[in-house]
Amino acid sequence: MDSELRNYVVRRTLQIPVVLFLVSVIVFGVIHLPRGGPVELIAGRATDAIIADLRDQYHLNEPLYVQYVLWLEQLARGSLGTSIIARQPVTSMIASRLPVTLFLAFSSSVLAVLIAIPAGYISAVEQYSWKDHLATILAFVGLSIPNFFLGVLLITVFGVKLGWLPITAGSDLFSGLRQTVEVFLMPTIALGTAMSAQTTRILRSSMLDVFSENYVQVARAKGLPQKVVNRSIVFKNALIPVITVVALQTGYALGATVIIEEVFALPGLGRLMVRSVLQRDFPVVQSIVLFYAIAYLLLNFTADILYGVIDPRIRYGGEAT
Amino acid sequence: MSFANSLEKSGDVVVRLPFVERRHLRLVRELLTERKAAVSFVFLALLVFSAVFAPVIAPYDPTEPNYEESYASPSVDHPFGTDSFGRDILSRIIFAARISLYVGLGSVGFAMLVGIPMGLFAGYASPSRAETVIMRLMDALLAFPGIVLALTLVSILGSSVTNVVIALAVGYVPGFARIAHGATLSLKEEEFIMSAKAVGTPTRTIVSRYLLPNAAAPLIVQATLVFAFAILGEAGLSFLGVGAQPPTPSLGLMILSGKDYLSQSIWISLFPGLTIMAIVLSLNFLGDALRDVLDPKQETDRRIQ
Amino acid sequence: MLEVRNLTTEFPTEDGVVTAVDDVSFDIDRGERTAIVGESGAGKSVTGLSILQLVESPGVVAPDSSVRWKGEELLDKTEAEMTEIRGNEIAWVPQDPLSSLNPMKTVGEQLVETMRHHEYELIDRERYQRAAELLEDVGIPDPHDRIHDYPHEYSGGMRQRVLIAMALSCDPDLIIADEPTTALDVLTQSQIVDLLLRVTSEDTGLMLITHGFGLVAELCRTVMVMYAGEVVENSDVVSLFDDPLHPYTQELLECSPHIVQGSGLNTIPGSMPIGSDRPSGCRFHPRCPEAIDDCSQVDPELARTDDGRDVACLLSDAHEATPPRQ
Amino acid sequence: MSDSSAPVLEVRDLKKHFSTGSATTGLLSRLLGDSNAGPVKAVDGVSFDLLENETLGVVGESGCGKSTMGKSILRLIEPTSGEVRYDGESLTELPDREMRDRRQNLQLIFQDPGSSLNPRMKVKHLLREPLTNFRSLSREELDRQIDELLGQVDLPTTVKDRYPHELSGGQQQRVVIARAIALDPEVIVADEPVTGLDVSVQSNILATLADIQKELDLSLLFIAHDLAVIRHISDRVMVLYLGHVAELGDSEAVFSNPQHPYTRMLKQSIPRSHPEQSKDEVEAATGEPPSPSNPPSGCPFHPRCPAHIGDVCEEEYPEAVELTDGRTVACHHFEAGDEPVPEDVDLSAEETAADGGPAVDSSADSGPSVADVAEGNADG
Repeated sequence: MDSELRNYVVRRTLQIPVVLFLVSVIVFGVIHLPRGGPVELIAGRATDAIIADLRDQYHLNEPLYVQYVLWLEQLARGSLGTSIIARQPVTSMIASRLPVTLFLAFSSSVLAVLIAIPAGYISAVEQYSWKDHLATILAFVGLSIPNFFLGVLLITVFGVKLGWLPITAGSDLFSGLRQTVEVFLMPTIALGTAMSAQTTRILRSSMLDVFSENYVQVARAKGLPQKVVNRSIVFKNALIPVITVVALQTGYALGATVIIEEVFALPGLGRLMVRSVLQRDFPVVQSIVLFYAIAYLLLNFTADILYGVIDPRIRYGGEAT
Repeated sequence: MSFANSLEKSGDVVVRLPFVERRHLRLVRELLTERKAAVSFVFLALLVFSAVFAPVIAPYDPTEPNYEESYASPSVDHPFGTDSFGRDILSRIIFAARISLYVGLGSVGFAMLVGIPMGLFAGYASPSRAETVIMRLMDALLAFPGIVLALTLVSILGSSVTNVVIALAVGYVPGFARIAHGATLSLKEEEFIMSAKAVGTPTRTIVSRYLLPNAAAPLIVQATLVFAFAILGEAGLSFLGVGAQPPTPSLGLMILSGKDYLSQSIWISLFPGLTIMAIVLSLNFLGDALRDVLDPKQETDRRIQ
Repeated sequence: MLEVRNLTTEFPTEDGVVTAVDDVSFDIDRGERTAIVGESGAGKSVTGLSILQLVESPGVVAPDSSVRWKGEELLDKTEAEMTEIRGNEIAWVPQDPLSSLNPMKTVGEQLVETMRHHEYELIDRERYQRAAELLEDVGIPDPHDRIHDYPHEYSGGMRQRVLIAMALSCDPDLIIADEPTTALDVLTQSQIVDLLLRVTSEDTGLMLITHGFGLVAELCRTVMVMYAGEVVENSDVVSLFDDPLHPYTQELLECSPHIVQGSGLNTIPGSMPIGSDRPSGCRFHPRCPEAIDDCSQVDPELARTDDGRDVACLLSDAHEATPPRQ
Repeated sequence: MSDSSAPVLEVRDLKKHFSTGSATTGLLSRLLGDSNAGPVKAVDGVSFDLLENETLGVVGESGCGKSTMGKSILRLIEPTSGEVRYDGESLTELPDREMRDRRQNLQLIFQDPGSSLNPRMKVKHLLREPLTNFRSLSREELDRQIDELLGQVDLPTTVKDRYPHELSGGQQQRVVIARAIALDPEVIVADEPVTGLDVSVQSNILATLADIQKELDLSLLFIAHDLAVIRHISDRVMVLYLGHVAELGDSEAVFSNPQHPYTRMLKQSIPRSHPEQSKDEVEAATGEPPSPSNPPSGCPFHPRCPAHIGDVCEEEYPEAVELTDGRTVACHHFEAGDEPVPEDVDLSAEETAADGGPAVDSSADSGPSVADVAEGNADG
């Protein structure tokens, strides 16, 4: 790895702790600042004695910064605290649900890319043809369908009416391949369509930008046939901005799994998040939010590094973002 | 919904000064002649009109149960049918539109009010420490997928439409800040800012007459697109039961309530869903048309079409 | 070698059809160095692009135009056949070196991909060897390791040399250079001019497209002056400088500071008509100091004078001989 | 054209260095691994005078700092050091408010009219802006002055209601000129005003500029990289190389008989004015202009200089010395009070060492040893 790339990676890596620190402050602040701390919210359902006991169990009487430091220490020890409602360590609760969310987010991103690459390519290469118009209309529809509504429709058609796919997930999702596919097919489609619509649009406009560059005309003037120019120059160079968008989308997918898990009753992090929010179980909420933020930052970071590796100009020095 | 920031990342529109034919007069004409944009414009105008005059326009009371007519399929007197409580779905949609518009305007407005000045300041003061702090803060805020952030805020502030507005708005602030920041940076390099200084134009006039109008184009486009995602966001949150609480009519809630009756009376969820789609679709078309009209780079290939 | 007859290229736009190139005819023999001079909007670049059939849509070369290359009609060739000629027999040197090289590929790759497509040499290793030699010929220091660098690691002048090397990579018979030095500095400019002189020979001709007379005197033996899409004069370079026939050529020469020593720099009132609003008759007549009434009615054809020069002006002696065409 | 009147503008040892380090400095930037290669010395000690209603041409390759110098003089970019005096009063220390007042008499014309006019303002607003900034005029008075300005730059008044991008390149540049002369300035810095314009449009603009200069008794600092244009329009000319003044003197003298090796090389690069004009084959310019971020030691031109003497050129920066005909040259070949060398004499070191050309170093009879030239130069 030549020196500029190492330099660039170091610069990007060092930015992470700064942003992570800010993220932790935001997460902590949002949970603890409003109305004297989280425990008040459970007041309705518990006697004063239990509240007092909960307050000192979670050190809520200490000044805020002490609580924050305690929380960081806890994090350092790898424990995310214990759930108020479920009385279980949060770490294990998350660990058991993580695979579902990750698999769902990952598979829908893959689906999105698989749809978007050909669709974007064709609609750019054959601009203003019927294929382009079709891809644009599909993209717009994909963008505007609320993913939970699409989920509901899928359940009605494939689950209820045709009965091909199970409506509610069984206990162990990853037992057999067939079983996993059956359970995850509809949610992945529900989540993936919006993302594929987005990526198609980005790839199309990125390719159109590259088409207008001088070096594409020079390539044709060198005698390279249009097909070769389209594939090895225009498509390849247009992929770079798409990478950033796909990485960000996977981050978005993490967020959207919350609703999809709700619609398809999948036992993932998202559902746990919704339940903990409704039950005001703040240690769980706090930890899940932190997890989502860190996952998002890692994705963002890999996107920037990929950007640097592929685009020699960035490596040469010059800000990535 | 953090959808906006993934769009914003790609929507980092480098503001290229419009060197192609453009006059305000033309801008409106262009907008209306664009088929899709014209239809969307009319649809949205209708929507706003009906939302404002909902009590007058809605044929029935949206919250009054009427059990004899529950699950009625779409008919002459109930064009969209009735729900499990026998309430007319069309009237509920008209009233629900109020919520959607309120959330949309509220969150986009708030996000612009906070995000744009921060972005402009960071851009104008660049390179400075303040700029780094602001932009790193935006990166941190951006790290939260919108729905997660919204859920957390609502869990603390309680479930209500206003809290949904604030929750969504906080998610959109970084998007606007980054576009404003990028636009200001690239504009500062333009020579006409220096030429304004050379003829003695004071700084505040430079910002108001030079920076803002030229940075407006990408911000307006972003506003229409974010508006669409705010509506999706609100529907999502109420679908999770965290947004508007029954009986207030909200498109998300209506879809949720119809979820269990899909096999027999699908229209309970279908029509609210289609309404959301129509709103978001027309906002997207409007946003696209605005982008073409305001950013003349695309205009040339569109005109030759 | 290249015979262009009645070449007409049109662009349909919102406000009417724009004929960027209007009935242009000229020949280029083997190894000849000719220049097309014209101000922006005169249609010189479009002429070059039309020969290589690289005119971007919606522009279209009118059917009755003819571009014969080595006796074959290029306009009848299929796109596949044209790709055999582009870069192989007719090469192109673009104007702006900063944006004409693919930023994502190394310089070596971009040279080799041309040769690979035209089946030059057998295997890539030989092609890289030839690419390094080419870079050395065009004056790039230590080419063997610079071949793996990316374009942004080259200066403007160096990139223009790479583009020239790329044009030479398949021994073309004709190089069309569109303003090869406009984007460069004064000193680099003269280096590129010397380079172009060295690389063109009896079997590699040059068609230089430029907006001023700067390079013409240095590089070319024949000159064609274009105005508003038409060729107004076509003559050998020495007699054009000594005794320009067409009033526009005369005025243009007197506007060039490096030709007119001392302070009397000439000016031409008005500006060149662009797009569809072209005056009737001779297109230069509104700005022409020697215009007579006929000039606003008759659009003069190119007529040949006795010493073999072509000019499209009613007042020139070539036209006195033949009655003006009504 | 210019009598030896008092200088309108005096520039003394002007420097402008751009630091490449990022906004965060010190530990954090080292921590973040910012590679701050030395500062870019765009302008590195330029001194000259601009006389009343004179046109001083500034010429040099891109990267020589001529455009940065122009903007630094008017403090549109804050110079790093050095002093600029206008009518004897120093501008460098002026607080912003007073500097803004001085701007009325010091105007700038940009190279690319397309990007120096706010695309969202009509021509009449663009011309009204300078007037409203400094003068309170009634609407009629404003319109009258705007029409007058348009007349001065040969633009039809119909242009008033149009946007910049609806005008041709030449017309846009005329609007820029009109904007610059709106406040009736004494000095105009024109930063490559005709570069990129067609030949006929260029000569029209040059003619307009010349008329305006005569009408308003303007002093013009004309920056360009096209030597022929500079030769045509300037009374005196200054040749810049990598932020330093290589040669400064009367335009005809410098062009007909350039002294500094760099100026000679530039003259060689002027394209032939006629196909049969013979061009004595001076060795073509070699190499590429070095980057201003790490300028070579001693004389910045020594890596490319065909008349390279030896270590003195590499170690010692040549101070500007004045020759008998009043021009100044910054080159070790010359000493104060020397006669300009006839153009055909080749300055390359072996020549001077071998025959000790009289003109080069009148003091020494035998070939001047390197030490002589260096020592002779010390007091220059």
